[in-house]
Amino acid sequence: MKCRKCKAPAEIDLPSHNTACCRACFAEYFTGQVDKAIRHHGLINPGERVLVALSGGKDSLSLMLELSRQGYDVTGLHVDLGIPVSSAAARAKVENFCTARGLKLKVVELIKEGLPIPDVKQYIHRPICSACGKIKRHWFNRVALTDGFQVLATGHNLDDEVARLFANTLRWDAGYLSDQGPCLAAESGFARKIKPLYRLTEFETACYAFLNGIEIHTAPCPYSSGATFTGHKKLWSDLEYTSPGTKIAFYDGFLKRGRPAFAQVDKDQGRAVAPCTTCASPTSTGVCGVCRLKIAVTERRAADPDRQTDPDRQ
Amino acid sequence: MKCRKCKAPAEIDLPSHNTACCRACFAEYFTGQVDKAIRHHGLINPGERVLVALSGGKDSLSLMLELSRQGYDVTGLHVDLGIPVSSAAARAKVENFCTARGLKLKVVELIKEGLPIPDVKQYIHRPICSACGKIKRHWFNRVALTDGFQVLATGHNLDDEVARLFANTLRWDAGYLSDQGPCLAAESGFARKIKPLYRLTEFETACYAFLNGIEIHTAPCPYSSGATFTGHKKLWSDLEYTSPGTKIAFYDGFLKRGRPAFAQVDKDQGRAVAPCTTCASPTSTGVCGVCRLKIAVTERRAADPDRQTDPDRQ
Amino acid sequence: MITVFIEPDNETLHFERLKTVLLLQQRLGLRVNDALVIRGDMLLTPDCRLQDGDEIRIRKVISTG
Amino acid sequence: MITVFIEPDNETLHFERLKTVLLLQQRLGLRVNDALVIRGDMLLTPDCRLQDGDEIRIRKVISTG
Repeated sequence: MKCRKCKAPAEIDLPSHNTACCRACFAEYFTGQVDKAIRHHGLINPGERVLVALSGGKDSLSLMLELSRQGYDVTGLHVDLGIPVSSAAARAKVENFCTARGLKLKVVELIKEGLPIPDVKQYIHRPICSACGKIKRHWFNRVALTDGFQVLATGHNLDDEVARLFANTLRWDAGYLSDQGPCLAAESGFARKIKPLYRLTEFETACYAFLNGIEIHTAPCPYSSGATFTGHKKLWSDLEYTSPGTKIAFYDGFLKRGRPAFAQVDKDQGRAVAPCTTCASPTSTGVCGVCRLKIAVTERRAADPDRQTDPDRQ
Repeated sequence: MKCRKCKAPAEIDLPSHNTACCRACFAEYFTGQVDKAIRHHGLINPGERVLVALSGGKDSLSLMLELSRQGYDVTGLHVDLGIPVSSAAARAKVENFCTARGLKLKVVELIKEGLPIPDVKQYIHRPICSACGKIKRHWFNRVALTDGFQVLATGHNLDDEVARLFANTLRWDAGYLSDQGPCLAAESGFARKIKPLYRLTEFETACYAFLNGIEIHTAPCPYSSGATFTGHKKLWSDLEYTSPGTKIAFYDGFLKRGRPAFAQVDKDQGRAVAPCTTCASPTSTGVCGVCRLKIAVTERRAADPDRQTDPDRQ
Repeated sequence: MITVFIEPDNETLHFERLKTVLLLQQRLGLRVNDALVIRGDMLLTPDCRLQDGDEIRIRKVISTG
Repeated sequence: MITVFIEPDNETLHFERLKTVLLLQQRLGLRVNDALVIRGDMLLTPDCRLQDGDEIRIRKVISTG
């Protein structure tokens, strides 16, 4: 198989785009797709500072590298969840990556913040993945706000976005369908949220990470029983295999013809947003959701006999 | 397995509705779903005459039987396509069914109308399934118009509707998404078009046909290489198996929250409609599409040396 | 021995030792609502037991035209 | 003999006589863009020929968390 562009031996076969690439032309292709996303949807304006959420996986590290290569002013943010073994491994991958490439990195340690995920799992009776996601988003928003970033970038790829859009379309969730997309405008004290990899598949970000020698964290989270959208990803893999190009056509078609229809539908009125009285994050509930989580965890941990230093039991 | 309602031995397991039925309770369930569709979407008003399109398959014959049992004034319409062997077999099933049940039936013979499908296949260079569908719809509309039927009912079931909706959603076809549904209002000289079986799956109409001793035409059309939406039906079978109830939730959700969003989008302006100068069917092109097809077939047939009585060759 | 006639394929299969309709469906790669399972003039649910000598009709329901 | 290491399952498999990457993908039930196929520091396309003694890494790409 030869590179369609330069006829060198191909390393990457991309039936969805009816093409195949050598590694040099793939790098160009990848850059072009990210650039197209940024220009087409106004994701980053000149001079803006971009905070990139870094989990340590292939998508987030690839995004960080590509944005820095395109000359954007990027800083990574890693949230250390405080899960034994797993969190230290993920954090090491992120730190090594940023150090080796000379990229700026901030780390939030949930243990220091009094809200490590193992405690949330132990003391809060709700699905841990949902609480953990909420806490991570809280910190991304909070660091963007307090450190003056205009833009918050995440590594969501086309497969993530299509699976999520599909789930929301199955339910015809009008609220969600009115604003899903690669750019969520800044609002009520939150930074603009962008997904510059939305045109690239999981396979393509994995190729990019490999070809750039990025060491990634691949171990699944010990608390997760599997990906939320795995079932739909399989279905979409079948659709894409049968009709190459279906994924991007579905997502682009939604942005062009689906979302505008739902955007006309009246949105529910936003409630008044004010700074959280504890942490200053924008919230409509006085004390924000994560600060309330922290209060609950702190109280229950203090009341837990197994977590107190009991001289009789030592 | 017992009938969830009356505890008799069940014959039909319906995981999508989290239930199982004996045949008596299944008949009630089936009637209830058709009645719900009719009432909820105003499909048939008191005193209206209903023309039911009868192909000879399980869906159309089940629909005819159920509507007649519910007391509606129904007349069947079968279009004899003139395909050797296959059409005679389908027509016999329809005629036997209507005779045995004392139901009114009209038959249009495309051979008599000068437009048998084999000739369309031979002389018209476009996909035969699309031309055949167009011709059948033309005759359903035309008979409804000339014989004074207010309503035209077809046997489309939930699987048909979901597969079609899904195909249109994958493309985000706004025009289609603005008016797909179980009821297309009467307009420009066309009768109201209704799909009273839209809440019932293919499995359920097949059970109904079997339990009512309906003999159905099952041989696939010799000109069709397979169903248009078979690929998507398999996908939906997987989704329904994983999450029972997904099909009807997707379709009902579309009617409640999807379609209204697209209905707000400006529709393309309809062109002026007037009676076809040849057959009086409403058309925006002077002579309607099917009359033009007929002219083309007649001309090409007349010019075809193989179809002329040539004394030298006899 | 159980004799199974498949519609609309018009194929006849024979099986030894199939205890239930569910096992038959699994052998044929069919899910609960992919086909009618008919014995005589009755429909069978997946839990129904099959007997030696049974003649079963499988009527697939996905319409093909 | 071809040695295949599967990530992230951390499983090692051995195959005799597999001529191409495509045949390996089919044996593993993988489609062209389901996984990276790595030999040394190179990615392989489905048409690439495999050689006796090859050590191949399969890196599945669907993210699981």
